Order: sequence, then C-alpha cells, then structure tokens
Amino acid sequence: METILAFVIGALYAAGIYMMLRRSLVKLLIGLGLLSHAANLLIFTVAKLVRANSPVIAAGEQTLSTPHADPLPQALILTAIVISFGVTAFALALAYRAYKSVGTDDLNEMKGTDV
Amino acid sequence: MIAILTFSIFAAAMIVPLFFRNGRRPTGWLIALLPLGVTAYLASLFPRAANGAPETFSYNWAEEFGASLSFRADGLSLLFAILITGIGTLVVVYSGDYLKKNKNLGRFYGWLFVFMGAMVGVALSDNLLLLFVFWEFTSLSSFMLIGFEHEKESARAAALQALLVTGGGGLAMLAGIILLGQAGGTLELSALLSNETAVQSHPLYLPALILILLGAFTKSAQFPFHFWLPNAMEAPTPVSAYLHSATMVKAGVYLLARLNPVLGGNDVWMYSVGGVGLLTMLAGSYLALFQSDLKRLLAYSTLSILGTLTMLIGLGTPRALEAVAVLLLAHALYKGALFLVAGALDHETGTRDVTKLGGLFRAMPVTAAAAGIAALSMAGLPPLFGFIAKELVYETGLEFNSWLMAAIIFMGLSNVFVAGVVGVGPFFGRLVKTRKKPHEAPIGMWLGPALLTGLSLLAGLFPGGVSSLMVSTAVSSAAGEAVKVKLALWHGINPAFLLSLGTVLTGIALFAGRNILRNVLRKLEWKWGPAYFYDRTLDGMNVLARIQTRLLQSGYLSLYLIIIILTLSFGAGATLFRIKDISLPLSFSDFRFYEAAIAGLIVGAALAAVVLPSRLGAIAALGVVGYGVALTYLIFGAPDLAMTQFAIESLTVILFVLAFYHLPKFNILSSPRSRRRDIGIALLGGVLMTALVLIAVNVEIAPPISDYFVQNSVEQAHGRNIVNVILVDFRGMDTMGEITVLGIAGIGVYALLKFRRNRGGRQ
Amino acid sequence: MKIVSLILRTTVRFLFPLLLLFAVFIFLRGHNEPGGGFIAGLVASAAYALYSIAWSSKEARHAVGVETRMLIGAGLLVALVSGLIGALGGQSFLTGLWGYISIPPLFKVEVGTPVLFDIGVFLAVLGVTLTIVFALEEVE
Amino acid sequence: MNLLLPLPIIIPMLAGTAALLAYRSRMIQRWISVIGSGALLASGIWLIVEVERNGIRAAQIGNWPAPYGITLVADLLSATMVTLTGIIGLAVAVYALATTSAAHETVGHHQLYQFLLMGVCGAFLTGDLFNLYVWFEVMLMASFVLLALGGERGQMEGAIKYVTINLMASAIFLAALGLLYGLAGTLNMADLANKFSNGLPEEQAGLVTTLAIMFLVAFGIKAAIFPLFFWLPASYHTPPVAVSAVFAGLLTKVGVYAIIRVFTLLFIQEPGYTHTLILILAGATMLTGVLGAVTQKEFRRVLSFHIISQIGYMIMGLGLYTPLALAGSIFYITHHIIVKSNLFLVSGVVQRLKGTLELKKLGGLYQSLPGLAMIFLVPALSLAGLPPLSGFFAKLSLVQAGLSQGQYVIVSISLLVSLLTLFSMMKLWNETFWKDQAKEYENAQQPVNPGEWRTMFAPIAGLAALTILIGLSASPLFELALRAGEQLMDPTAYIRAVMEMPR
Repeated sequence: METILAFVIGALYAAGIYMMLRRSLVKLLIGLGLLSHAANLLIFTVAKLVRANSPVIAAGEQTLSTPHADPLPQALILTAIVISFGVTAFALALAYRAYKSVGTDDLNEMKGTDV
Repeated sequence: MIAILTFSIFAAAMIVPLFFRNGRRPTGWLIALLPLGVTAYLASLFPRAANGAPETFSYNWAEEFGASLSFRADGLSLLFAILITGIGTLVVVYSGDYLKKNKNLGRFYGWLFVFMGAMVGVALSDNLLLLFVFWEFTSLSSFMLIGFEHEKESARAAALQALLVTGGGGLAMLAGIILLGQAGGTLELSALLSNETAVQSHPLYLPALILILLGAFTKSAQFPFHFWLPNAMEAPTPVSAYLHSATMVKAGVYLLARLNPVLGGNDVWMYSVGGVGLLTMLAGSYLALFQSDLKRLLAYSTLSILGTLTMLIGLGTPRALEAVAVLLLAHALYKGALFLVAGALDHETGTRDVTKLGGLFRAMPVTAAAAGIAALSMAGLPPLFGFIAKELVYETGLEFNSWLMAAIIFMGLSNVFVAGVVGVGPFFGRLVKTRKKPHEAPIGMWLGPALLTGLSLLAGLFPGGVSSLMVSTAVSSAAGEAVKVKLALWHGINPAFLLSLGTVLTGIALFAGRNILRNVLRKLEWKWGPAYFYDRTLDGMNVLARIQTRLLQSGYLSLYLIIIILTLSFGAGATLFRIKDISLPLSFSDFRFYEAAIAGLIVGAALAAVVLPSRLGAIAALGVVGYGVALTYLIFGAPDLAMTQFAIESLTVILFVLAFYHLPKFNILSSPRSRRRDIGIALLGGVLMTALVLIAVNVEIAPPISDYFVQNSVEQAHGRNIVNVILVDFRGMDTMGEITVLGIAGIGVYALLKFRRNRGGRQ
Repeated sequence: MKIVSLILRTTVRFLFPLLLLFAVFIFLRGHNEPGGGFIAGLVASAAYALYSIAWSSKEARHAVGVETRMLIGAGLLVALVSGLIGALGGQSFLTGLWGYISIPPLFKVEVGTPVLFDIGVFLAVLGVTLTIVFALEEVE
Repeated sequence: MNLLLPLPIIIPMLAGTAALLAYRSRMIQRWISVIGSGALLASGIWLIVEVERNGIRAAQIGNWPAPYGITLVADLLSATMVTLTGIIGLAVAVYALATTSAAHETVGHHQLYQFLLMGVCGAFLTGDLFNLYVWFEVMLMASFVLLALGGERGQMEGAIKYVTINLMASAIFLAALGLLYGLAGTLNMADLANKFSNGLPEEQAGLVTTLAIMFLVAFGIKAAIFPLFFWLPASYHTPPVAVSAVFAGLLTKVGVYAIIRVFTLLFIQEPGYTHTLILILAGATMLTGVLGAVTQKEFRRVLSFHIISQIGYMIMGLGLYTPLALAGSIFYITHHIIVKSNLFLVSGVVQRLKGTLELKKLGGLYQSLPGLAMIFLVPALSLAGLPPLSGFFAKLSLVQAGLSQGQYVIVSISLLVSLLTLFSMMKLWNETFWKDQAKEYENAQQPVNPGEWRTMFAPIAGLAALTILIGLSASPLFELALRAGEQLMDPTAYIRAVMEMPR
C-alpha cells in the first residue's frame, strides 16, 4: 500500500503545484489545500502504515499489546491539519481583500510592488 | 597622552558645531587655538623621537581582531602629524573668513576636525587596524567636505567618486593588512618592522603587498586612480588646500614610507611602487600643462609631486628617502600657500580661470607677494626650501639612469610652468576686468599663505637647524635605520644644479608661450582616461544590476514558485542521485481492493479539482480529496485524525463557499504553452516527492521513539487515548503554538475583513 | 424560501442543544477515547454556525453571549495558566498535575491540568471558528 | 529558575493574550505592548547571563524526559537571538506608539505584534524540529496579518506573494520533517544528532543529505537566500514602517538561525558537499542582493535588497564552518538586526516628514534636520562596514576567517559587496539628506508634535548608540560570539545538555 500511496502523494503534489502556478488567485488557494493534504499524507505514509489498530489503550489496561499505529505522527498531522486550517481561512480572507483592492484575481496583474 | 590628543580633536569635532547654534558665529581665530596647541605639543615630542625613544601609548581594544589602541610618535609620524595640525591651524583661520557668510560653517569645522583627528591618528597609529580605522575616517570626512556644497550635483558626484575610489582601495588594503598580519604574526607596526625577513619570505607577502599598495595608491591618487583628485576640486578651497594637496593625499605616501622597512628593499617593491609613481608623475606633469582652472591646475601639479614622492619611495635609497621627506615638507608649504591664494583670488574676483585673471598685484599686494614667493619655491629656485627639495630629487635621479632623469626633468619643467601660471600670471601683466571688483583679502585669508611662504623661505635659508633634525629623524624611521641628514642650500655647481637651471629657463620659456601651449595640447586631449573607465564601470554595473533584478524580481508569482520548485527538485534530486546503489522498491501486492479504490478516489478528485471549470466543482473536488485522505487515516488506525479531517474538511468547504460568493469565477488566463510548462514543473515536483517517499519508507536509521508514549500514557499521563495525551501533555507545547496560530488566524480574518482605514485616523 | 428557513429554524432549534451536548461528550471522552478539545470545539462552533445560518450572525453572536475574540483570548489564557500551574509549583512549564474530585458514593472524577489545557483548546477553537464564520458572513 | 527557558515564550504570549482580552481599549493595549516587550528583553538578558555563566541550558517541557517531550534549549546562539529579539521588540514597540494608526490598533496590531515575538522566541529556543515548525507558523501567521493589515493595493500584492511563498516553504519543511521522522523515528534535534553521529551507511547518509538540502531550501526561503528571496523585495516595503522594521530585523534571521542550527547540529556528515554549497549560495546571495539594491529608487526598497545581501554574509560564516567563521556569522547577525531595524525606523521618520519614500521626491533633510542625518549615518555606515562601527567588526571577523582558510573568492566578493553597500548607502544619503528638495515635489509637511517626535526618536537614538557601543566594545562581544561558535562546532555539549538533563 505504501507504494500506491507514494504515487497518490506524488499526484497530490503535482496537482497542487500546477494549481499554484495558475494565474487565478482562487486556484492558488485550491493548490495550497492540495499541497497540505499531500504533506499530511506523506508524514502518515512514511511513518509506516498499520491496519486498523488505533493507538487507544483499552479501559483497564496499562499499555497496548497488539501491533498498533504509531501515535506520534498522528499527533503531528493533527497539529498540521489545524494549522493549515487556520492558514487557509486567513488566505481566503486575504484573497477577498486583495480582490477588492486590486480589482482582479489575476496574479499576473499583481506585480506593482516588484521592480 | 598622544592618544588623548588624537581623540581630543574628535571631541572638538563634536563640540565646535555646538558653538554655532542659534546664529552665533565665533571667529576662526579662537577655534584655531586647539590645533595650534596640538601642534606645539607634537613639536615638543620631537627631541624624544630624535633620541630614539619615541613617546608611545598602548591600550587593549579589540585584541581578538588584532586591533589595539597603540600609538607611537617617531620621527616620520611626527613630521607628518605636525604638518597636518600646523597647516590645519592656518586652514581653520582661513576658513573663518573664506566661509564667513556660509550658514553651515559650524558643520564645516566639525568635519574638518574629524578629518584632522583622523589624519593625526593615521600618522600616530602603531597598529595597522587602528590605522585603518583612521584611514576610513579620512575617506568619510573627505566625502563630507568635498560635498560640502551639497546642493550642487557635481559636488555630490565628486564626493561619491572620491569615496568609492579611496574606499575601494581601503577595502583592498584591509585584506592586505590582514594577510600581512598573518605573514608577520602581528598587526603592531613596531613589531612588524623588525620582522622583515619573515614577512618577505612568506607566501602571503606578494598578495599582501599588492593589496596594501592598492590602498595607498588610491588614497594618494596614483595612476590610474588619479582621476578623483581633480574632480575633488569641487570642495571649498580651504578643503582642497588642506586635504587634497597638503595632507590627505599624502597619507598613501606616508603609509608607503612607513612600511618601507618591512615591505620594501626588493625588486617587486621597487618596480611596482617606483613604476606607478613614475607614471603618476608623468601623467600629472603632462595633464597640468593645459588646465586653465586654477584649482585643477594645482591639482594636477599635486599629482605630479605625489607621483614623484611615490617613485622616490620605490627607489628606496637613503638619498631618495631624504628627498621624500624634504619634498613632502616643501610641497606642503608652497602648495598649501598656492591653494589658499587660489581661494583668495576666487573669493575676491569671482573667477578661477587663469585666462581671465591678470594684473592684480596692485589690488592684492600681500597675496601677490605670498603667491610669488610660493611660486618660486615651487619652481625650485633658491633660496627657498623648494630648491633644496628639487636638488635632492635631481641628485637621486642622477644616481639612477638617464631615462629616469629625463622624466624627472619633465616633472620639474611642468612645475616651473604651473608655478608661473598660478603664482605670477594672475598678478602681473595687464589688469583683466573681473566680475567682482578685486581688493585685498581679509587678514585671515592672507595670513596662511604669508606664514607658509615665510616658512618656505626660512627653511630654505637656514636648512641646517630644525629642518635637518626633522628630516633626519623622519628618514631614519622610513629607512628602518639611523640616517644622518645634513641639508644645505648650496651644494656648489654640480650636474644637478645645472640641470635644474636648465629646467627653470625652459619652464619660463614655456610659461611665456602658455596660451599657445594650452590650445595645442587641448586638441590632443584623450577621452579614454581612467575616469572614463570609472564612469563606464559604474554604468555597466547599473545595467547589469537592472537586468539581473528585472530577470529575478520579475513580479510574476508563478515564476518565483517555479524557481523555488526547480531549485528544490534539482538540489534534492542531484543529491539523491549521488547515492550509488539507489533502490526504488516497488511493491504493488500489499493492498486491499477498497484501499486502492480510495487511492483512486483521491487522485481522481485531485485531477477533477485541477480540470473542473467551475469554482464550486473544484471546491467539491477538493473536499472529496480531503474525505479520501480522512478515510485513509481511518483504515490505518487513526480515528482521531479521521474525525478531525472530516470536520475540518467540511468547515473548509463552507468557508470556501462563503468566500467564493465574493470572488470572481474561474477564467482560463494562461496560454497553452505556459500550461504545458507548468505541467512539466508540477510533474517534476510530484516525481521527486514520490521517489523520496518510496526510498524513505524502506530505510530506517532508528526505530521510532513512540514506545515510550505507549508505556507511559496511562500510568504517567492519566489518559488512554495516546494521540490526545501526546497533544495535551507529552507535546503540549506544540498544541500551545497551534492554538496560537489559530487564534492569530481568527484575529487576522477579523482584522482583514473589518479594517477601515478612516476609523479614527492617526492618533 | 420562507418554508426552507422555517424548516431550518425548527431543525436547528432542536439540533442546537444536542450538538452542544455532543460537544461536551466528545470533550470529556477525549482523553481516553478518540475525541478531545479540538473536535469538541469544532462541533460546538458548528452548532452556533447553524444557528447563525438559521437566524443571523447577529442573533448567533447574542446566543454566544461574549465577543468571539474574547473566547479566543480566554482559551489561550486558560491553556497558558494550565501550564503555569505546574511551573509555579516548582515543576517544569506545562507539567501535568493530577487530582481527584470526588463525592464518594456518587462519582469520582480524575482531573488534571492537561484537562484544563484541553478546555483552553476547546475555547480557542470555538472562538476562532466563530470569529471567522461570523466575519465571513458579515462581509457586505 | 524552572521558568528561565520558557519565559521568553510565555511573556509575549501572555502579553498578546492580555491585549486580545483588552481589545476594547487601545490605551491598555499600548501599555501591554511596551511592558511585555520590556519584560521580554529582561528575560532575554537573564537567559544570556545564565547561559554565559553555566553553559548550555535545557528545559524539558511538561517534565517529560528528552527525546519524548519537547525540550527547550538555550546555547549562546539561542540566548543571543532571544536577547536581540527583546531589544528590537522593545524599540519597535515604543516606536509603534507614535506611528501606528488607530485603525490598526483597534483591529489588533499590538496583539499580533506580541504573538509575532512569541513565535520568534519559540523558534530560537526549541530543541525539537516539529516544534520549530509550529513556532515558524506562529511567527508567519502573525507576520501575514501584520503585513496585510491596511488593505492598500501594494500591501495586498506584496502580502499575496509573501504568504504564498512562505506557505510553500512550510510545505517543504513539513515534508522534509515527515521524511526525517520516517528515517530516524525522532524529532528531538539532539536525539537526531546523536543518531546521525555514529557513521551512517552510505545509502542512509545520502538520504540524510538529501533531506538536508530540502531543509536548506525550506529555511533558505524564509531566510531569503539566493535564489529563493523573491518574496522579500516584493513585500517588505509595503506595510507600515514599524512592521517592516521588525520584519527586517528579525524574521529572515529566524531562517538564518534555523539554517545555522541544523547545519551545525544535524547535517554535518558531508560538510564538503553541504557547506561548500552554502558558501556558494552565500556569495550569490551577497551579490544579487546588493545589485538589486543599486537599481532601487525608493528608500525602503534599497534597504530591503540589502537585507538579502547581508543574509549572504551571515551564511558565509556557516559555509566556512570554523569557530572563528561562525563567530563572525553570529556577530554579523547581532550587528545586522540592530542596524537594519534602525534604518527602517529612520525611513519611517523620513516618510512621516515627507509623506513619501521615493528618492526623487526627497531631499534637503541635512539642512533641516542635521540630528536625524547624523543618526542615519551611524547605522548606514555601520551597514557598509565602516570602522569603528559594529558592521566593521562583523565584516572583519568574516574576512579574517575567510582569509585564514584561503577562501579568497568569497572574501573578495564580500569586500566588493561592502563597497557597493557603501555606494548605495551614500546614494540614500545624497538623495535624502544632501540633495535639495525638488520644487515640484515640495509638499506641506505633516506636523509632528513633540511627544510623537520623542517617541519616534528615542528608539532610533538608542539603537544608534548600541551600534556605536558594539563597535567600541567589540572585544567582549566577539569573545561571546566566539564561544557561541565553539559551542556550535562541537555539538556534544548541546546533545549532553538535552539528553542528560536530570529532568
């Protein structure tokens, strides 16, 4: 399954990157979303996949006895998901605000601050 | 004490401008008391230096860098320092009258004192880094003084040019100093000077030498860096007199003389220093011939003398060094005087063009007298000090070969000519009408020239006493061994004298035909001088910079992202391919049908998000990707993740929809070509990540640390859901940061959407 | 339109307390079963978000009772304080301290600063989500 | 004592939260901002004194032993960076009182500012890679909002590039992090260093180096090195001056810090490859940055490009990879943070007086405000490396380190760049202070009341004084930097401090 997921991750990255390279601000945001899915899935895959057994200790037990999924990457991904949620929400507001003040969502029109 | 002395001048630089506040204008005479006092003190140190026990001072400063506050007042240093403060005194008095009406006189004095302090520092430093510090201060103060009339664009440009040339040389010199320190094991001058053999046999000797020479040459306006000096004549005349003839430009010469014992005495030194000096001497002498602006004329003749001094140091014989000391002194006396005279002429008549001046003797008798005597010294006529200097230079030339002698004679000729044009031309002959009605300059402005010429005369008439003592001690320092010099005005009729006589006569003839000469030479003027290269270099750099910036900082976000992705892909890819037996283990057997279906769903939805033409469709597709990922989490034992992902994904979709209500529809904006390019880039990135995952999945350096959490979650952390325990306890710090990010995002969304510029305005 | 909103309002009136209860439930079981402050916060904010869709963001704000940014601040403060409790007792920052609240025959609950921390997370998530949702809704 | 390390994170978090809770009162928020920054500075000084006296300090957060919990670590580098954050934090907090508009304050400027400082300090102190990611995000998120707040067109365009490219960097960072965890099963940097230290087999070492490059790209974007710096010149000149001053001083330096940290602690298996690459990038960064500055015609844009060029100097020391060179880097960072923030603050005063920062519309300030002109000269000349200011010793130590290793190319580049820096600083001086104000651009100056004037002037003068002080007492500071450099060159003490802490 790791092999398949590796290709899924690659596809997500490719799709995300492609969307980020578009001229539309909105597509850029979608690209960012795809990219964060890709990153999370990457962490999850690289940290070894274990089917079904979640890292929750049964009531009354002190520890897990069966093979189980690694809890640490799950915690990391959870944090990353939440952070990227915050970032996405902000980016949406920014996109709205930018669209209002620039008057277009074409990124190629937004180069007044360079050069 | 000598350290305090140096810093007191800097302190004066800060205090003096304060006297000029609220419209008060103290007289230059009062302010001149400080440099006068310093001069007197420096003179009092001379006997000790002459006895070989110079006053020293040392204090730790930045020893990690090899820098210390070491000062040493030996003969060479004192000769130079006295020159600086002595002429400085006169310049301070002179400026008081010259800039009487200038509203920025206070600042002028401030920077003048910064300069003076820096120069005294250069002269007295016994540590090369300390010397460098002062050296840079001279560049900076010179910048400020050249650009004193800063509303003029030419003044600003000249100031910048001088700063860049001398500053660039200074940086080379810094590198040279560090290398010299590595070769000699110390940056203390007095220690280095006794370490000659170690330094000269060190492999770093040559680079250190070249770099230090670059510093000295730029400062002393040696060919091909000489061009900044004539342009620096944009400065007020007292500045030109002080910095650009008498003192600062001699700093390079001083440094060469100072380092002669440790760096000199070999062929490399002789040919590089001597050769550059020779070229400068010739260039300056030639270029002086056809100038008509008083100050530029003097500037070019200064170049010829600077070249001569450098050449003599390159030759390095005791007689040559003797000539250096004497010429240094003589030149400062007469050239300083002539510059001040030029300023007085400009001040009183409103022009500096020699072709528009004449017959002013009657109107300005004192100035004329001073100018005349100074000119005689410059021309090298007895009984003035300039004569002694010139004889010494000629004698040195005669010790070498006739080509050198011919060059020196040319220099002499040019100087006789310039002396005539500056010191005689404007005052004699027929009176030329000028814009202002000329009359004698105020006392502050003729006192300087008068005193300097008086000294020229005294030193010429009585060369045996003080001047011999000064010169011998200075030459001893420069030669690195005790040298006894006995100066005399009259050496009898010898070849040097005869040549000198010839020079003067020919020079006078040239002077008579000056207008013809000027016109002929002007026609030959060559525009591809080093100044031309300076300008082209600057232009070239500007063009290069513009191209580079336009190329890199294009303003297109997509290009920036492409560069980043390419950097990452090639950087990481190339590094990956360095591994010899790289294996990409593929195993397509270990999966279940529904897992593959979910994988297919994710990929399909991602593709849909890319190709769907409607915004809502794309959003929905993005949501499906998220749900697919959540399902993957669920299958592989991560219920918390799955729950969170579901919830967040739903919320995100809602937010997107809410926001998209206010945003425009999708448009296909990019060309097919750029889309193909982007597909390529995207695939490159995707392939890299796939490859990395495939390799990393099968490599394990160490097993994960998670077992600790499994063992301690219940017992120590009182929780059975290990993921949650990690979040709120084991790695609570992460969560703390995470909710802060969320909080900021909340504030941010609120702030962005609710911000109103006109609310309240500026408080 | 009217009917739709009527149905929506009726449903929400019924769902709203249920969702809040569910949030508390998820929060409480979070330390031992899947759940926790974060998801609970999301569920609670979903309740208020529905409320605001059914009525208006103004009414939803009223239902919340405090300015949503205060909720964010409160959440961060609670989380910070939970970390400082251990620190002021001479332990390391964010050290978990545990104790029991018990009324012997009725119940015995294990409480600790990590639970307090989780409450902070809950409040912050609720505050942030509501701030964002309301702000986006109120865009003219 | 148990709060020594977390305090620089707790204080701004508390201040930010308090300001958030006091969202109704601008006055209370202003006081909180200044007091919080002052307290941060105090805690930074406490930290550096402790670390200087007792060596590397570590704190296991939540009392969980390393590598299982999160460890905060302060070596001399971290402590220095935290102290600098305090200095700039306080200076800009005071300055912002005079320049921040009521609109900004109402929607949360002071809260965001404190959270920004929190993220910065967290990044400097954490000993855990994932935690570093979190602090990066805290800092970035706060900077996103601060940058975009105001809503003008230029700001929006700048913010979009800044946000997108920085998110790209975060995505790369996160991916590299995930891969690293997959390889080594831990996130604690000391633990990772430990696992990498005993000679990895070739394939593993090669993979680690590949990840090192990924981290270099991710951090390099944040540090604005060549060729990843685009977001900086596109955005740094757009927000209010107080904001860009703190960005200019601190934010890119967090990236530099991260690069230095991982390339002295984790990725030291193949310095011949990685550190040479860094050295090449350093040279390219210096040159492109300074050339970019040459073309600019606006005060803050010139300054922005110079940041890039000076980032080159900072990683030059890392590329040379000797204690002396690292000391040079640290010294350079110290100097740069103070000087560059100050220059931005000065530009703010100019903007306040003239209503613009376009060079052609400026002029005449030497005549009208010689005091401001002199204060400008201090950081400007220091930036160009003129003695005896702080920049001179910063440059000198790097040049000495480079020459003693025979790295003549990079030394030549660094000297050339410092000449070009001088050129462009003097261009600013010419255009802003020397040149007469062009008649057609003369506009009525906005009146500045004395209180406002003092509030703007005090931080500028203070930072200028600090610049001179660093120059005059370069010796003790460099000694500190040298010890910091030695700590970095020998990671064992760091590892020991983290892994063998009693708690």
